[in-house]
Amino acid sequence: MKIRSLKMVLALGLVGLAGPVFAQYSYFKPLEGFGIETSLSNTALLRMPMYRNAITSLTVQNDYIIGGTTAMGNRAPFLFVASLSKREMLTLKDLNADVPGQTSIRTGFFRTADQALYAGTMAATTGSGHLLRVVVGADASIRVTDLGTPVPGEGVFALTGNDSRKMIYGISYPSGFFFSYNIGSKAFKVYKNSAVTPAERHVLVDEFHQKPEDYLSGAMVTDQQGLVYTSQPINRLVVFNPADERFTTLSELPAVWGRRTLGRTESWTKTADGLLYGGNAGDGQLFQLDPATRKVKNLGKPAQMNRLRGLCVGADGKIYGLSGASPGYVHLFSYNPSGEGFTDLGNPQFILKAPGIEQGIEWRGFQLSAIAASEDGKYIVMGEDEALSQLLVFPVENGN
Amino acid sequence: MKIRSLKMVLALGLVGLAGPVFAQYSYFKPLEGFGIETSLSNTALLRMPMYRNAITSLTVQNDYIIGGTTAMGNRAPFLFVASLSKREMLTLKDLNADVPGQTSIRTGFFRTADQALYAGTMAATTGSGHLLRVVVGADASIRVTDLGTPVPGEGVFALTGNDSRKMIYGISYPSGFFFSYNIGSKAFKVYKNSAVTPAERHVLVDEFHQKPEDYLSGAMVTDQQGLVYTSQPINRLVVFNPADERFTTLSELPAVWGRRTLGRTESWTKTADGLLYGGNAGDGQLFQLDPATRKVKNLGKPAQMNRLRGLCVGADGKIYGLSGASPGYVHLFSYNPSGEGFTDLGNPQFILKAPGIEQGIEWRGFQLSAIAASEDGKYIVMGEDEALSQLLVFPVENGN
Amino acid sequence: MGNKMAVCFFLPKKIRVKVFIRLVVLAGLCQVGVLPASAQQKNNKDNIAFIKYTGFPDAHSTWDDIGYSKQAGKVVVGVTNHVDKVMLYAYDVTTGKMTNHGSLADRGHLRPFQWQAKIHSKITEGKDGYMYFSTDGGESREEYFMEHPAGYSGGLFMKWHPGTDGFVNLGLGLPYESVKDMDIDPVSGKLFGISYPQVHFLVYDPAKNSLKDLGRLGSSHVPRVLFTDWWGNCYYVDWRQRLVKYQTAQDTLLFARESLPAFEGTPGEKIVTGITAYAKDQKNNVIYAITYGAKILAFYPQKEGIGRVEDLGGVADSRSNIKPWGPYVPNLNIGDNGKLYYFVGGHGNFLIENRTVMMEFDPKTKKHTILYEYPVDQLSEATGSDTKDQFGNLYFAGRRELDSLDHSEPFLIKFNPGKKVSR
Amino acid sequence: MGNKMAVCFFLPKKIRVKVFIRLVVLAGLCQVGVLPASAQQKNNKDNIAFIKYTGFPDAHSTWDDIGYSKQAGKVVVGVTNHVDKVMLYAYDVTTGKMTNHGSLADRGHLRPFQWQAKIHSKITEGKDGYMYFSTDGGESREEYFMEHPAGYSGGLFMKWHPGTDGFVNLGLGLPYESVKDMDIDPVSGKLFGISYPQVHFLVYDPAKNSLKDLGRLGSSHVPRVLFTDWWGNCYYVDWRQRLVKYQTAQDTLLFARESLPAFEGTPGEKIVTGITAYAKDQKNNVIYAITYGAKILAFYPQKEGIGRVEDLGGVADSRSNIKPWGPYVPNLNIGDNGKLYYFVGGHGNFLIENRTVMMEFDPKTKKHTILYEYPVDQLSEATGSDTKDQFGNLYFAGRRELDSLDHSEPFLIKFNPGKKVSR
Repeated sequence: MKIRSLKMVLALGLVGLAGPVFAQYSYFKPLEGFGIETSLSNTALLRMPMYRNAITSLTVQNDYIIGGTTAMGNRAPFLFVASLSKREMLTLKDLNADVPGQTSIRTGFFRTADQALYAGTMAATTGSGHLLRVVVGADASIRVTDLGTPVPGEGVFALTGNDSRKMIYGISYPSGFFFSYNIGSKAFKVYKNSAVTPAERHVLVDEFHQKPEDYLSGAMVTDQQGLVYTSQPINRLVVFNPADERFTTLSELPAVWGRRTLGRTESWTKTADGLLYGGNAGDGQLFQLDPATRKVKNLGKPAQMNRLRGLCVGADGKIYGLSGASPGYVHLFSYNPSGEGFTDLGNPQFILKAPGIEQGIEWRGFQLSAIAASEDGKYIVMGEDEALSQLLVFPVENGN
Repeated sequence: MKIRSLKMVLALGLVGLAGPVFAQYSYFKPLEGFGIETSLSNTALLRMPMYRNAITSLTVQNDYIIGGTTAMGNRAPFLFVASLSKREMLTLKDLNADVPGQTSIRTGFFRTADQALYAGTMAATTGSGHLLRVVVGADASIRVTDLGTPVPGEGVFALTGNDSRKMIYGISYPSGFFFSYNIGSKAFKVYKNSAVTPAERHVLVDEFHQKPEDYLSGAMVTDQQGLVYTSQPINRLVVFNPADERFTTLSELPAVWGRRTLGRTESWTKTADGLLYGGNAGDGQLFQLDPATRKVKNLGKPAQMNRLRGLCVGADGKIYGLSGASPGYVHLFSYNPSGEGFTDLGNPQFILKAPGIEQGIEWRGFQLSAIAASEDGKYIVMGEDEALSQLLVFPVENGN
Repeated sequence: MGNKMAVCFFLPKKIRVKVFIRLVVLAGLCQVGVLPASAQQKNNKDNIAFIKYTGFPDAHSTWDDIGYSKQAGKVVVGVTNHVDKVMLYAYDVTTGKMTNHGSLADRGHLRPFQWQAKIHSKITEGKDGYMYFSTDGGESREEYFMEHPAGYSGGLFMKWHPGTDGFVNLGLGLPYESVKDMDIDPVSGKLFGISYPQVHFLVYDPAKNSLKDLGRLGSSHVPRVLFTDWWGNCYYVDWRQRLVKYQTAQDTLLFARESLPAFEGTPGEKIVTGITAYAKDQKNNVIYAITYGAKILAFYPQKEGIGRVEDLGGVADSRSNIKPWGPYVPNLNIGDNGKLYYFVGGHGNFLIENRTVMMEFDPKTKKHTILYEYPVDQLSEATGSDTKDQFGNLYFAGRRELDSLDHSEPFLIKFNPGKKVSR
Repeated sequence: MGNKMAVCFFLPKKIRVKVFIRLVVLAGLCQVGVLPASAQQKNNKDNIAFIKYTGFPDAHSTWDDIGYSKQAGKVVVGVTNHVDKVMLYAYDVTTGKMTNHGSLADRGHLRPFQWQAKIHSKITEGKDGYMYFSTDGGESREEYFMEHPAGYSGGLFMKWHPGTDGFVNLGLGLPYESVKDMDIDPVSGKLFGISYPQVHFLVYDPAKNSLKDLGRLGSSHVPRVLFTDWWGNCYYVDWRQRLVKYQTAQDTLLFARESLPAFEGTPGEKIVTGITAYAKDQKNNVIYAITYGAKILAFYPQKEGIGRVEDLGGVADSRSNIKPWGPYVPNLNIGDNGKLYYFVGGHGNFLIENRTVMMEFDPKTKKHTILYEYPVDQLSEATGSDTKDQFGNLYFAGRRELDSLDHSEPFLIKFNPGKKVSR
C-alpha cells in the first residue's frame, strides 16, 4: 500500500488504537515505513560500532542511501552505503583508512553532475579538516579522494557547491571563515573578512557562553543564479555573490525574542518553484527565502524546541523536516505551503528487521540528525544521532 | 512619531543599544507605547486591589478601554473603563455589587450593534455563572444587567454572539455544554449533546490529569454566515450551525504530537477578507480557517511555549497575538500573512506614568492575558494576568 | 505494541472476565487462597503473608520498588497513588512494624510540577547504609506531553537512610526522562540508571556529582531491569536482547555477541524488553534471570568479559493454550534452599486466565511447582527482585485489583519456603 | 534602563578612565589605601583587612551573598566565577581560617544544565543553625534564553550547616527565574524569596515543602533586597517604592500608603529598584536602609502595621558634580558604636570617579565621614548587609577590578571601627 496522505494514515493509526474515545497515541508509522540497522557493536554483521555512527550527512543516489557519520571523542567517522530496496547495509568505509585524524562528516554532501559527492570533515587533534570527494560505484564501493585542508587548523562545518561554476563553498570551524574550492583548478580561497570578529566572539563566548557550533552556519545553499546563502553571527542571513566575491546581509534571521545570539542557518532545501526554505537553529523556525525578491518569511515553529536540523522535499510536494533536538526529542514534520501548513508527525516509529531479528522490532526515532529524499522524492530517509544510530525510511505518494 | 513598522523600530531600538556588535537586547518598546496603571493596593487612586484584577476580558469602544477581570480565590472581579487618550482609569465597578458570588469574567466581550457588551461569569461557591449585559455610557459609567444563569451549577467559560440573529452562544464550565441565549426572547437553550462525555472525561481527567480549563474551548467565533466555531474534546474543531442546531467536527485542531488532549481553541480573530484565525492552546499554534472551504492551515508556533491567549488585527493589517503563558513568559507577536510572516516581539516594555510616578517607570509585560485593537485598529491594548495587573498599549501605523 | 505496553498500565481493561471464586478463600486482605491440588504440602498459608501499608488511603500500586536493608533489617518499598504521590515504607523484619517515612516530593523538596508518579527502580543498599532508588513519570502525561511544559520534568536519583532517616535528592537523570531502574556499584558507589523512553544508560558518581550518558541501547520499549555482579559491573540488554555489561573498572560497555535465549517465535516487542527480574546466588556465582519472553536463565558472571548463560527453560510447564513466551513474571527471589520463587501473571499476561500463581522452580531439576493461586482481586501482580531478609524470608511487592478501572491496592508479600512467617 | 542595569554587570566597560594612583598605596591585595585628609585618625589601615578566598583561581565576584553564623562563629560567603561555579566559603572569626566548602552544583546535586551563576541573596542563619540562601542565573543566558532550553532552569533555595557541613538543596523557586534575595522568619522557619525577572514574592515553608507565590510586586527591574523584623515579618517594596510587609502571622501582604523618601527628580529606574542594603539595630527597634536612589532611611518596624520611616538624608555630603541619587551603595553595616558603615561606588556609580570610598555615617548627627578611599583596582565594589561578628567586626564582600573586560577578584573585607582587626 502506498500511503495517500501521511495525515490520513496518522489519523487512521490513531483511530485504530482508540475505540470510541481517541485518547492514546500512535506513533508516525506508515505501513511501509521501515528501519535499516546500521549500527551494532560486537557483531559479524556489517554494522558501525558504538560512538562512531551519528548520521550527520545523508543523501540518496538511485537505490543507494549514502551516509557520513560523526564520531564521539577522538574516534574516526564512517562513510556507508545502504540499499533502499534491500533495506540493508552494503558498504562501510572507516574514514581513518583514507584520511586519518578526522572525527566528523557533518556538512552533508554536495553532488556534482558527474555523481561525485563533496563533503568536509572536522578533525580531532590537528583541528585541520579536509575536503573530500566521494564516489560511490555501481557496486556500492566507496572511493574517497582527499582534496586537502581548506583552512589550516580549522574544520569544515558547512558546505555547498555550484555545479555550473564547478565551485564548492564552505564554512570553517571554529573561526567561521567562508572559503571556496575550485574543482577545476583545485585551488582553495579563504575570505578573511568573513570570520567571526573578536567583538562578536566576545559577545557570543564571553557573555553568552556559546560554542562555535552554537553560532556558526551549519548549512549553506546556492540558488539558481549561483548565489550562496549562509548565516553569520549575530543572526544575520548573508548572501555571497561569486561574481564580485562580496557578502551582503539580507536581513536578520527570524528570531524568537532573546534568542538572537543562537540564530544560524542549519538546514536548507529548495522547492521546484525556486524558493528556498531554511531552518534557523536559534529557535527552530522554518523560513522561506525568495531569491528573486530576497524577502524572508518567518513560517513559525513546528514544535516547542529550538533547532531545525534537516529539510527535504517529497514527491508529494511537501517539505519534510526535523524539528527540535536534545535535550528534547526530534519531531518529524511536514509543511505544505499551499495546503494544511504544518503537520507535526512526532517521533517516527518503524519496523526494523535484520538477521537475528527477522520478526521485526519497532524502532522509534528520538534523535534524528539528517533527512534526505530519494531522487524521485518517493522515499524520505532519516538518520539518527545516537550512540548506535539507525536509518528510518518512509514512502510518500507521488503528487498531492 | 507614528511608527512605520514595528520591526523597524525594534531593529532601531536594538541597534541604538548596541554599538558595533549588536548583542544585548532591547524590549519591544515603540516610542509611543505606554502603560496604564490599573491595579495598586492601599491607595486613594482609582485602582483595583491585589488579586482581583487579572485582565481576562478586554475590548475598546471609541476612546474607552473596557476590561473585565478574574479574581483569585473567592474574591469578586471588576469591570473597568480606562481612557486611551488620557491614559488613566476612569471607572471601576465591583461586580459583587450587581451580581454577587462571581469570581471571573473571562469570556471576553461580544458587542452588539447597540453598543451593548455581553460577557459571562464564573462563580465561586454556587458554580452558577451569569450572563451579563454591560453598557458603558458616554460618561464612562458602567451599567450591568444580570441576564441570569445559562446552565445552573455551571460557569460561563467562553462566549460569542451573532448580531443579526440576536443570539449569544457560550460554553459552560466545567461540563462544556454549548448554550445559546436569545437576546429578544431572553431564553437560554442548552445543547445536552454537546457536553464532554464520561468517556472523554475519563481520558482527560483520569489518565491525563487535566482540568476542564485545560480542555474546554476558551474562545468561540462566528463567521459572516452566523456559523459558530468552537472546539470540543478531544482536539476537535467544531462548527455549530444555528439553522439546524447541529454540531459538525471540521477537523482535528493542529497538534504537536502528544499534546492532542490539550487541544482547544482559546483565541480567535477575523481579518477583513473573512478569514478566521485561531489560537490552539494545546501547543500555541496559530491557524487559519477559511469558512468558505472549511480548510484549516496550521501556521505554526511563534515561540516555544504552548497557549495562545489572544489575537486581534491592527490597522496595518497584521495580526497581533499573545504567545505562551505561565510557566513561561508571554510573547507579543505579529503575523503578516502576505509579508514577513511571524515577528516575535517578546515581552513589551512601555513607560507607565501616573500620579506619584510622573517621571515614568518602565513596565515589562510578562504575563499577558488579553489583547484587543481599538476600533480604528491604530492602538493595540494588552491586559496583564498578574496579582497586580496593568494595561499596556502601543500604536500601529495605518496601512502597510 | 511497545507503546501500548508502556501505557497499558493506566488504560481501563477493555475485557474483564468475572472471577469465580472456585476455592475457599478467606475474605479480605492478608488472607490467601488455599492450596491447589498440585501444591506441595509443606507450603501452606502459614508460609505467606500479605502485609498492609498503613496511612495512605489512595495507595494504588508498587512497581519493582522493593529492597532490603541488611544494615537496618528493613524491607523498604515505595508505594504510589500512581499520579503524583509516592510514599516510602519500611518494614522491620524483626518487629514486623511497617512505618511510613513520608513522601518523596516533600522529602526531596520537589515542586508540584516536578511530580513523580512512582519509583520503578529497585531499592538497593549502598555501603553507606543508604537505600538508593530512582523515580519515574509513569503516566500518560509523561509519555505524551513530551519536553515538559507541562509534562514530565524528569526522574531523579535519591537515597534514604533507614537508620538515620536521612534523605538526599541526588538530582536528575535526563530531563523529561524517567529513570526506570537503577543499581549501584557497591565498591565505587557509582549509580547506574536507565532512562525512559530513550533507553539511555547513565552512570552517576554521587561522590563527584558526575553524570555520564553512555547513550541509547534499546528499541521502542525500555527494558526495565539493570543488575550488578559482585565486582560492581552492571548488566543490561540491547534491542537484540544481548547482554550489555558496563565494565566498572574500564568505564566502558561490552556487548555480548549472542542474544539471550528466547523461545522460537517470540515477538519482537518481547525481545526488546529484555529481562524482567533476577535473583543472585553469589555463593554459587550465578545470577538467575527471567526474560519478558518467559525464559528462566542462569547467568554466570565473570570479572572480565561476559559470562556464560544457561537456558533453564520456561517459567512454567508448557500449556497448550498459552504461548511459551506469554506468561509475565516481573519478580524473582531465591530461597535459602536454592530454589527460585516467583509469581506469574499481571498486565494481562496470565498463565491461568485472570489468576496469579506463585511458582517454585528448582534450577537443578528444572521442576515447576505451583504453590499458590489467587484470583486477581486477591493478587493481580507481584514485582520485585532478590529481596530476602536474614531469616530467609522472601519479599515481593504485590497488589490486587479493586475494579475494572485500574484501581488497585498494594501490599507487601512475605514468604518463606518451609517456614511459617509472621506479619 | 532597567534592562541595561540588569546586564551591565557583564558588559565591557565602554569608557574606562585610566586611574592615576594619586595616593601612596601599598601594592597588591590585602593592602589598603592610606587615609585621605578627611578621614578620622582613629580608623587607619589596621582597622580594615582584605582577606583572600583560597583555592578558587577563577573566582570572579561576590553579590550580597554574605552572612554570619552566630552558632558557629563563621562568616559565610558565596564566591562565583560568574558563569557556572559558586563556591561556599566560611571564615572562622576566632581562628581567622578561611575554608572552602565546595561548589553548590556538586553539593546540591545539580546537573550542568542547572548551572547557577551566583548566590545573589544574603546568607542568613536559621534557628536550626543552617545558613540559608538562594541562587541566581545572573547571566545573559538567563535574561535572554528565556524559558530554559538551554537558558536558565531556575534558582534554588539551599541551606548549609557550618557546624556539621550538612547541605540541603531545598528546591526551586519559580522555573526559569532566579531567587534574587531571600530571608527567613526565624520563628516559623518560613523562607521568603523574590524572583527575577518577574518580581514574584515567594513564601516557602521547608517543613511542609509548601511554596506559595504571592504574585508580582515590581516593575521592569527587580529590587534586590528583602529583610525581616524581629517578629518574622518580611519587607520588600512595590514599583512605587512603597514598603510591602509580608505579615507572617496573617500570611498576607500589607502595602504602605506612601512611597519611601526619595530625592526630587530621582529617575524611575532608581525608584523601582528600591532598597539596596540594610542593617538592623534590634535594641533600638530600628532598621537602617539605603535606597537605590541613595537615601539613608531609618525604619521603625511594628509587629502590626507598617512602622514609621525617617529620612536621614543622602549617602554622602552633596557634591556639585554628582546627582544626589547617583551614588551606589549596595552594602551596609552598623557598628557596636551605633554608627553606619558602607562603601560607596561600583557598577559605574561612584561618588568620586572610579574610586570606592568607605563612609561612616552617624544617624544621630547625620554626619558623613569618608574613612577610606580606594582606586578600583584595589576595591571596585562592596556588597552585603548587616554582617557583624561577636567581636563587633563588620564584614563586607568586596572585589577589585583586574582589567576593563569585567574581570575582577573578590575578597572578604573585615572592618572594626576603632579596633585593630586580625585576618
